[in-house]
Amino acid sequence: AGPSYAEKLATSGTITIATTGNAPPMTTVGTDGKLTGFDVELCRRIAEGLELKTEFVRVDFSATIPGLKAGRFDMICSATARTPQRLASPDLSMSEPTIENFSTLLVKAGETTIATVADAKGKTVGTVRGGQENKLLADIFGSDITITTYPGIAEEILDLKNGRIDAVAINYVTASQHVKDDAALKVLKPGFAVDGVSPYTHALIVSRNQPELLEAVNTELKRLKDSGELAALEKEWIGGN
Amino acid sequence: MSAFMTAVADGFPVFGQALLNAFILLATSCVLSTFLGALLCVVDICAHRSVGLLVRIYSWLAQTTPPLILLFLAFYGSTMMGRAISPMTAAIIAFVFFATAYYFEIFRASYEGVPRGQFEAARALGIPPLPFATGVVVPQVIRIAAGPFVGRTTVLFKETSLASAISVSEIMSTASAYIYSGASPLLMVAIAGGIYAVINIALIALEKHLTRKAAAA
Amino acid sequence: MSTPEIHTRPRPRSWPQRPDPGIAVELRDLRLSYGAHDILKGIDLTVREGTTTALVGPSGSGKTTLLRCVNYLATPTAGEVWVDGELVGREERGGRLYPARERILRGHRRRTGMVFQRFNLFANLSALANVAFAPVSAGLCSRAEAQERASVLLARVGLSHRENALPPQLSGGQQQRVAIARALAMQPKVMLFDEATSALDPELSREVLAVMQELAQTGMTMLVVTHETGFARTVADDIVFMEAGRIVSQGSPERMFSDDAPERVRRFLGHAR
Amino acid sequence: MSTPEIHTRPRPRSWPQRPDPGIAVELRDLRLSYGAHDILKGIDLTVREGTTTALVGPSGSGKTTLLRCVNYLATPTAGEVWVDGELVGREERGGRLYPARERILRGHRRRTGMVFQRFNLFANLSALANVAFAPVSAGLCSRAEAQERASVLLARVGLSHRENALPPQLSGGQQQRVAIARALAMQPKVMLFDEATSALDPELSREVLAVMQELAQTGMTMLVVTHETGFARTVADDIVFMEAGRIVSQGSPERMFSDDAPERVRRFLGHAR
Amino acid sequence: MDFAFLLENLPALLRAAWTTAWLTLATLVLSTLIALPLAVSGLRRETPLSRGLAAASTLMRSIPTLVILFLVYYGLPQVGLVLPALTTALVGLTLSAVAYTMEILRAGLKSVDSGQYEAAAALGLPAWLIWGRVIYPQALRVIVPTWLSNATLILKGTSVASIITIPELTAIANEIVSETYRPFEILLSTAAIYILLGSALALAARASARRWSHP
Ligand SMILES: Nc1ncnc2c1ncn2[C@@H]1O[C@H](COP(=O)(O)OP(=O)(O)OP(=O)(O)O)[C@@H](O)[C@H]1O
Ligand SMILES: Nc1ncnc2c1ncn2[C@@H]1O[C@H](COP(=O)(O)OP(=O)(O)OP(=O)(O)O)[C@@H](O)[C@H]1O
Ligand SMILES: [Mg+2]
Ligand SMILES: [Mg+2]
Repeated sequence: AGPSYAEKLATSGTITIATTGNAPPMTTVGTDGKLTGFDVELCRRIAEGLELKTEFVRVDFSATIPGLKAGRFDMICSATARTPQRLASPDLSMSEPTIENFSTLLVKAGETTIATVADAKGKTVGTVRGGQENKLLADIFGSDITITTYPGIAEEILDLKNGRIDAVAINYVTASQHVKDDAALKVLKPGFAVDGVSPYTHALIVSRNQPELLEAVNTELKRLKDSGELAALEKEWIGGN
Repeated sequence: MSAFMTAVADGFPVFGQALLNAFILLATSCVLSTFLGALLCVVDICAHRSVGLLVRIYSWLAQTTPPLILLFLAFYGSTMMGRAISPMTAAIIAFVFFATAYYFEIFRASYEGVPRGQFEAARALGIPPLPFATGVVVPQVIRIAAGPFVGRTTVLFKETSLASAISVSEIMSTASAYIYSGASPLLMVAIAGGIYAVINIALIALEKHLTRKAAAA
Repeated sequence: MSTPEIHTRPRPRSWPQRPDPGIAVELRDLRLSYGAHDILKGIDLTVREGTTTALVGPSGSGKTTLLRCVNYLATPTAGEVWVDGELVGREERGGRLYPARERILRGHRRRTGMVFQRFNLFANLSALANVAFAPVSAGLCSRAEAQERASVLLARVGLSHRENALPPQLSGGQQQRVAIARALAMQPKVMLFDEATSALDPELSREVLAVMQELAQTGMTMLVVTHETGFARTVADDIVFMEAGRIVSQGSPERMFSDDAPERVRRFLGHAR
Repeated sequence: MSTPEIHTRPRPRSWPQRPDPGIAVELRDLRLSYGAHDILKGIDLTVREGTTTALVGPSGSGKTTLLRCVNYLATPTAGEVWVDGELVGREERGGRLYPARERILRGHRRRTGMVFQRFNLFANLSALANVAFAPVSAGLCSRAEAQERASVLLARVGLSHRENALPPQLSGGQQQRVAIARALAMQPKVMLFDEATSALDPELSREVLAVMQELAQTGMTMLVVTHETGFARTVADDIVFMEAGRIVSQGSPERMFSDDAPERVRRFLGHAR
Repeated sequence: MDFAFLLENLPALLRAAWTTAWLTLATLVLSTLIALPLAVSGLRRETPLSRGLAAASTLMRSIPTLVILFLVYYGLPQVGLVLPALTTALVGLTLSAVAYTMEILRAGLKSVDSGQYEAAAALGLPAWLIWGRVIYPQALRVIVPTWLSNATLILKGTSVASIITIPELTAIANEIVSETYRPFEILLSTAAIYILLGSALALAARASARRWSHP
């Protein structure tokens, strides 16, 4: 494990944050090559409050946890859901919730047979590998649904348009972002309602053995929430709903 | 289309950086691995059989272990041993680890391709090993190895795309960044593929040209 | 001209004894086995300075192996090899004999020049560089000197005009002549030829045989494995007939080509062309 | 025994004309170039059935190339090749001549058997399998029949005891005899030999020459490239001397080895061993 | 190492390993079968076909397989050609493997003395027999080691099939990692599985080479 939060503060004054940059609007890469997005900007605010400089590192999702464990990164912000399984992990701690979100379906704008999420029954639906929608769909529909797993959102949306799948199971925030950019898509609302799974909240992740950092981040989050800054950020990046 | 053109114009410096990273990774690991591969080859030829066996086991492990795992091991392993190295350094270490095995195999096979009669002749003339190696064997090994060497180097270049896993931004990950910020996925992947193709074809053509020139000389 | 007999000298005693002066090569009870396979089964042979000995015999009889033992390209299982008054492949340290280390062995090997059937020229070097390479890398002389000497040697084998040609650009006969010049560049005491002409057509072969004959006439000591009975007859001072790892018969060309020769030799040489 | 002259027949007319019966091989104005390099510069040659023609000449004169044209392993640039009354390498379709397709060419090639200097036995097959392989794969007979015939042929070249040996386990002379049996297995009309003995020592070479001589005596038509002047003299009916892609001189052994022979031929043959 | 955790996820990994294994095997078999005749083209003399093949091979070796798979799978539907993922994976992986395999086979075939071909041609044997029964068996000695080394590249290379939804080993490993956030056990056992698969491949290749080179 790397140096503790306190040591970090004392020595470099920089907090290193890992993100994937592939989940707009939460984390994304601008055309200038810089990382940005709701999660990223939120982290900047938190670091400001903690009087730390930030250094963002763009990595594959599978690389984030080993990096955290090895002390490469102090924090992960990558649109991660606060799931019970992750909360139980021995390696990491999740912060207090940042924003709310829920799983739903993204379909083509002209889609008529899927009007609500329940209509996914019997259809072919795309999910992202490792996302929570996988299990969600399996739990609700059992064998009455065909699930195709993609490496990323861009691929499943391409295939939705290609006609290989009928819908994409996806979180609402990300889906809205795509709908905003692309008139050929629409997102279903309300989404899935499954206790403890959807709706859910997002959170930031720090290592288990940095309790002071977790504490500090949570305090900052509370401050941002109370001052309305969080809501403003949310409005800027995610929109009013 | 014009949106695309702006995207390309905006993206040029970013792709430039990615290309530079890929090049640095390729060039450094290629140079180091060539050196180490040649060294291993010498060890394998000169040293005792049991050492040769070790070399072979290393070579086999380095070639079958997925590069991603090696990247992780180098990147996070170094931190755990209390010495954090930069992502680029870690990538270079991982690449050198498996590319050395690639090149070793090529050099070894090329060495076998040098006609044996010349070794006898050198011994019969009482030529010391070092001048014989540098003056006769190495030039011929280079000539035999040139083709396979460049072939494997193009593979190595394509594998640089894996380095993004440990935050070295390169061509493929830059393309996917654009995709996630709204560019057409097909277009961006095609552009990335185009970059790889152009550079690799240039490498292969260069090798063909040099070989032909050497043959004519 | 000498007509040596098959030697029946006493077993070598514990300390090897230098041959008489005037003996260029002496092999004593030379044996070589690969595993359980005996290739040379006790060879005794003496070659006087300035003479040419032709080694003939059927394929697989061990002629090449014998030649390779003379310069220790093959390591004998037992026996002694003397070249120019020195025991090849052994070195004395503290009053005892040990197998020679590579560095010493290289020195021994330089006393013999070897010419192979398949030329074995260094493929990446020009004719001149092939000849100059060994003396320079053995540190015998400077590069300039070596090249000058190489030039002279190439002229001697009639190849002044091809100094800069690479081996593939030379005919077989030319390649073999370069190989001879290359061996001569080390100023060996003895030249060993292993079927130096059998990869060549009669005309090219004659080119090379002429060079060899000239060498013999200038007093070079030569040990020649050959199928060219004509050459053996006219140039050699002795003919040694080998079969199955033994010297079966030995004598002057006059005797070996006469009706006095043993039946087996006559059968081998007599029918020959 | 015939003593053909150098042919000065009229240029072939538009439709090639079959040679007279009794002619096994006829080459008419045969030319071959590699790029700007002319290798064969107009060869006219007739070989009568049952005779042996020896092809001699310096290295690079085009002997091998000529032989390879007879079975179209090399494709002539111009001219005609007739073997056993058939125009090799051409086929007639709708009253016109075209280059023969592979299938037709294979049929033509089976009329000639070729024996190479370096034996070229199939390294992965036993002696028997080498001989039986082609007839079976060409569908000429069943495997059992082919093996039986192969056995007979191996006996004819004196190798009954080595049927199951792989090529590396055979001596050079044995390999070459297997190669001859392999060519005979296709029952060719003409046998082509390309320096079939020059990779062998005198004794092994004699084994092979004996087989060839026997073949000549049984009436096989043979075209033999050789450096063995002894063989050419005693076995051949005609000797053809080539130089620089042309037939320079041609005649019976008596004439070619006499003082009547052209100066160049005497120089080449006379000096030879 | 948490063995209980590993054990829990092992079945999923092994299922994925099975996919990887047969994808590798199918790619190897298909690409080798296709490359066998193609490698022969142009070896004895250059033809338009051989020049075309050489150009295609250079191109295929220059472009990452990932790009080929991506463009075929996600791009072709835009012009109306919708291929199933498995077909695409096999076609894409095979195409790029053919290019490499072809080069390897050619090098091996070139190492066989050309006299062997001539002798067979002089006997009037058809080309396929000459290549199949005479030249290839002798070339195996040279081909097998490089073929094997390339096979390990193909084994590792099948991981790109995940981008077109094939649930192979690397993809499933990543999936388990992102669900459980426990990378070490999973990634190390994944590496072990790859090494085992590679070794199995080596053993099989050696055994079959021994068998085929002595018919
Ligand atoms: N490295 C080796 N291992 C085992 N056996 C060998 C080795 N080298 C040679 N032999 C065997 O030693 C015997 C003698 O070989 P050698 O080459 O000396 O014969 P040769 O008289 O030169 O024959 P040729 O006229 O065919 O050149 C042969 O039976 C050969 O098979
Ligand atoms: N494939 C080829 N391409 C170019 N030139 C060739 C080719 N094959 C042969 N030649 C040239 O053709 C000429 C005649 O060669 P060929 O082998 O027929 O001579 P040869 O009389 O058989 O000589 P040797 O006695 O050395 O076997 C030589 O100059 C040779 O370099
Ligand atoms: Mg020999
Ligand atoms: Mg020839």
